[in-house]
Amino acid sequence: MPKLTPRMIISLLIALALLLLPLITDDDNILTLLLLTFLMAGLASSWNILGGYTGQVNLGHAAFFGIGSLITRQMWLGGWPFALSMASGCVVAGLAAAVIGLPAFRLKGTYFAIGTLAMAEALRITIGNILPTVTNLPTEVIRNYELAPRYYLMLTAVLLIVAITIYLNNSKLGLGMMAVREDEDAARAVGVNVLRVKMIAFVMSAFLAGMIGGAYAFYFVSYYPNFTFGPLFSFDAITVLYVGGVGTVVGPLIGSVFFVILRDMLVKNLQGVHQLVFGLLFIVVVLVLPGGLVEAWDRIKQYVRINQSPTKNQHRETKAQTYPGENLH
Amino acid sequence: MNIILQNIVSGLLVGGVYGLAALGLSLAFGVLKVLNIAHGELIMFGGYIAFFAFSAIGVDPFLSILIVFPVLVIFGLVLHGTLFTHIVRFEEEDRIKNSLLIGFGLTLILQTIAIQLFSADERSILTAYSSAGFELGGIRFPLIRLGALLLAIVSVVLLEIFLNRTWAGRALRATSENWQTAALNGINVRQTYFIAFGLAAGLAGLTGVLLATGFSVAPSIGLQWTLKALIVVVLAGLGSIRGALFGGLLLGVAEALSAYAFGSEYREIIGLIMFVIVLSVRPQGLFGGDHA
Amino acid sequence: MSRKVCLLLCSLLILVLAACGGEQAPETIQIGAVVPISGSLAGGGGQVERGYQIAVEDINAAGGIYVKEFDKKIPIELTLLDDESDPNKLVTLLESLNSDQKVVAYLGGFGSGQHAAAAAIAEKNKIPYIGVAFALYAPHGQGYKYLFSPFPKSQDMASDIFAMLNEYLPEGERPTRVAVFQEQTDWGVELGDLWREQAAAQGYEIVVYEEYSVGSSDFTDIILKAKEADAELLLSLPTPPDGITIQRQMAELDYTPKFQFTIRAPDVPTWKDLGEAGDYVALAPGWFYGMAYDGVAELNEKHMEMTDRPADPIVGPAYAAVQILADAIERAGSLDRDAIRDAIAATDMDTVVGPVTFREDGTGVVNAPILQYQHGTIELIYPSEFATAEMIYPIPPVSER
Amino acid sequence: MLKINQLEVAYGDIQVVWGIDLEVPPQSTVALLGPNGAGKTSSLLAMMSLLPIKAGAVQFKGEDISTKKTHEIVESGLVLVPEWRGTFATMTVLENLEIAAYTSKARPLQKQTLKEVFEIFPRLEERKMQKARTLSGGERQMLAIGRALMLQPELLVLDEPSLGLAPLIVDNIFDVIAAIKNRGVSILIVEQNVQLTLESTDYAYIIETGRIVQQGPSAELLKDDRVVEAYLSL
Repeated sequence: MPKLTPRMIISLLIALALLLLPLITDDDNILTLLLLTFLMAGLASSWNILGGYTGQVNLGHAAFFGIGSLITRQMWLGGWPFALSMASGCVVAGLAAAVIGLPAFRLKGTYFAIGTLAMAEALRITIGNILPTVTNLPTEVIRNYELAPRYYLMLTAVLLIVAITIYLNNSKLGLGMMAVREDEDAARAVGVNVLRVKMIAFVMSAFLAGMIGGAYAFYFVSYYPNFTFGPLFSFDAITVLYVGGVGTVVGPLIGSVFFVILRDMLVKNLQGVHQLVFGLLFIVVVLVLPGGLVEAWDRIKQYVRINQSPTKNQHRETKAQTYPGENLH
Repeated sequence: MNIILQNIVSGLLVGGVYGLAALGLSLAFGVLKVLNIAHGELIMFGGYIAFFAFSAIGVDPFLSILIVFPVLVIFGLVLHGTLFTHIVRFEEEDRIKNSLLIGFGLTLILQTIAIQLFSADERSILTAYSSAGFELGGIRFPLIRLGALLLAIVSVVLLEIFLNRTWAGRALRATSENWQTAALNGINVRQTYFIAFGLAAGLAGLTGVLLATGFSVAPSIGLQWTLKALIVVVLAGLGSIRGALFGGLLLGVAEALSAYAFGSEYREIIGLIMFVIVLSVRPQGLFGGDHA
Repeated sequence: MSRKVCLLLCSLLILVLAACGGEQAPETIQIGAVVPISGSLAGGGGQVERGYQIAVEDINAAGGIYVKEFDKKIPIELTLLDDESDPNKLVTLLESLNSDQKVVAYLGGFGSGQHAAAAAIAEKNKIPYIGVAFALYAPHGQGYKYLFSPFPKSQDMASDIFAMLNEYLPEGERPTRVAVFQEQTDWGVELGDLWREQAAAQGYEIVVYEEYSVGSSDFTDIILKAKEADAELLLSLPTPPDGITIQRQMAELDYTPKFQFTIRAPDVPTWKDLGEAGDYVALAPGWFYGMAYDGVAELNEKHMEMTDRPADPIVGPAYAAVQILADAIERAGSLDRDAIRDAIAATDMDTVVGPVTFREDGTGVVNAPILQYQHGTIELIYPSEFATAEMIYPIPPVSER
Repeated sequence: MLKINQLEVAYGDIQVVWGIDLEVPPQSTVALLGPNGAGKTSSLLAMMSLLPIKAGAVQFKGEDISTKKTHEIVESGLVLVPEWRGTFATMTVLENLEIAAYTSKARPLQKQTLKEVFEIFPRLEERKMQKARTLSGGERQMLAIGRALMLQPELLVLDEPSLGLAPLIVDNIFDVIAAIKNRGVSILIVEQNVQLTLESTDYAYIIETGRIVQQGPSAELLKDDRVVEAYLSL
């Protein structure tokens, strides 16, 4: 157990505040908004394991979210205990990744990205054909619907994923993943079993996406089964992560706050142009902070340091930290 | 038997549209190494321009390409100058990532603009010859879709000529293979990027014309066509120009045949599965790594 | 670094919490609507939005709704939010209308999937919900108490078409060979099954029954099957983009059934773009601007001002939804949600869509007119007592128009 | 002709070149020698504006080129044959040579120069319709140099021309370099093959871990004990 840093204390306090929140308020609006924030954070964090740490851009992440929600929902509404249903959802999502992984990892880079996208689309249309009817919670459940347990389930799922990413940051497995991300050949040269690391990351990522899917199936009163396989769940997870900061623990958390809560505020206050404003804001963030919102604080700190420093030399040093080829343009 | 043949013909005719949709995306990816997921929104705008040119001033849609293409090229240049030019200075992996994000923001912006300008209702162009066609051996060839396929083929041929026979085109090919080497050859890479992106936008505009004449346009159609184009691009092999057309035709026929064999609700699934199988056997795509 | 990030998270959280605790204005009746203004359902959403807006303006122009409990007329304040055609966003916005605006009733959006999700939230929050523009019956089978839909349902649409043909055509001239293009969605399945049932009961034979999934780009296969089987009556319920493509390809492949009944796609005002290829199609949008009910002329006039055309098909039902709600609030004499709910259930009034009452399951007893595009204009052809023109049958092949 | 002044180059936080000075006078052949990772390639890329210059200046024909874009530098007559050869694998030999005459200066002379290149490298003419990736290593180096000649260089910079080539072919390449020099083109050659390079150049610099550690006329360095011990005794 590492010693408690101020940063950890604050993180724990936030987690605690989020845990206590349903006891303080029964405002479903706040809880729903936070729940959806957790949903995006969970999707983004689970994507992060394969996409951020291992460097394999999976554009079909929604498929595993969808599988998790589908299995959980079908079993649960079919009379199985919820815990077992959700566990099955996770396992099937993980298994699906294991099956898909072997052929999919023959593909590299963009090909892998589009290949997984195609796979998810095929699943989405298939599920839409097989199960075209909307899935509702039973009316009795809806009448006595309590948001708090849903909130806790989603929060727990996200905390678990965050804990796993923190573990990855400090583990041999995590190092192996990052080695694969940086340079597959080099990783292989130092004895990393590249395919094995990729497969583990893929299965973990899918399993956790399935878990978020299970929590979603528990939460959402009424949706079409193929809805959770939709490409936007993949794209949103990725944009949340990139806008927050890829390959970091807090990145997806900040990104989801930006993505869900800011968007919600815009919808309510800028009817008609909210999408446009969000799109613009989004582009500005991407252009100004290529490393995501987590970079914002680094930038500010650096700026403060430069302005305080007596020598100009340091200033030039930071300016030179540009990307190769920048001079070209 | 005629039904099978008719299905294949229809698949080919639709496949031409897939191919043209993929062409611009493939060009932008090949040269700039950016994945513009707002490509579908550019297609959408092209469709609307053609629609209004037709409904307001009566310009035949196949003539309106003379308006649509340059307008979209200019629009593409502006988009590149304001947005994408900032990300081509990144390393290749970051380019793809950042272009995805910028494209995402762009889709939201362009869709809102489209709803405000054109309303959300589907628009479509019907010309005097829209229902016309001829029969050949019991197979019907609708003129409008033959025109679409023809436009796709002509676009590919002209693009190939441009890429192989002109200085600017060769510069594009050179840059797509290695921008550093291209720069060492005295090629103005920045300018080349502009040209590639402008052309890609122009080609998206042409696709939009085909949607307006053969299907319909609405502010939200972008994602659907971006996905289709992405799949064709990868099926063909990234950056392969001729491949994009062949890939589109192939997908169109595969969809048509699977609709015939398994029922219409499975047409797209078979196409997607075929795509995954092709990729796992030939990871660089059908025509990848052979042609710029 | 991360500590500051956490601080940022914290402060954002506080901001959000603060933003959510707004005050409500006591001098208005708070009504909430979440409607798709952007995304794939935006076309229909726009019609719903216009209907609500005009109705609220009309009611407020008269000073609002008289509420007995306060013995005064109180104007309506409608909070209308955009769900971007995404059921996730729909649900959060409905929740925020409940907690922020403390709305006394919800007005629905557009599309059966959206309605199914929204109705469940209404049921959970015990807020009366009036939704138009969805013919799907399934949500009503859930036993919801707060869901009301003064709109024709699949059952009506399934039987009316055969009833009309049987009424207008002598036996022997009827298009008894039927093709169904069934969209693979729940509404498609529901209506498809009903059509099958009704066809058998009314003496029709389904010769082609083809399923397809939404968003296909080529319908050659199913059109050829219908053509090959010489189907005389074509029944379908495509989305507007699919419907437009099907219509084009039918013209291109030179297939014209004797009669074509297409639900949903021809409802959009831009169906006219199809010109001759889209002519003679019969449709059942749920309402028609040419119906001679009280208030329709005024509604058309106001709609003209906004869009240069008489009211679109969904504008009327949306307007009626507000009429029904206002009437119920007045009869309830209070802003209590349950009192309003009971008052809605007891509705018996005339609206721009005609007389409306509700069944036990929340479905409305409303007229479901069948219309037909005739030479570019829409005419009402059924029920016969309202008909503005005779049914054109058989419809001429595209090549001879 | 070329004057490099206190050049520093860094990749992000990692600095690889620490202030080198180097000069190539007109009509001369200069060598830049040093082991792998000494910063030779990085210096060249920075000079060509393909890497950002952290500090220092680069002058070509008396003009500061450190803020110019790569294609402008090439246009002004400074041409680099990079370590990765710089041929386009998917293009034919002929296309590779044609595209190299891209600059406005080179375009009008394209036909003429092409003939000259084929005279120098008859092998290239034999294979002119072949895709570049089907060429052998030596042929590809010939193509790379031929491509550079198409650009009408005034100063030709060669980065490791002997890398990965058989000794016989290396000799051949150095003969060609000498021939090019005789056409009045200045040459800066970066190499690990010290013996051969010193034999065929006028002046040489030795770079180690980002700094110039020794310089002098090539003939003298060939006899210098330290150089012989460090580079030639193996």
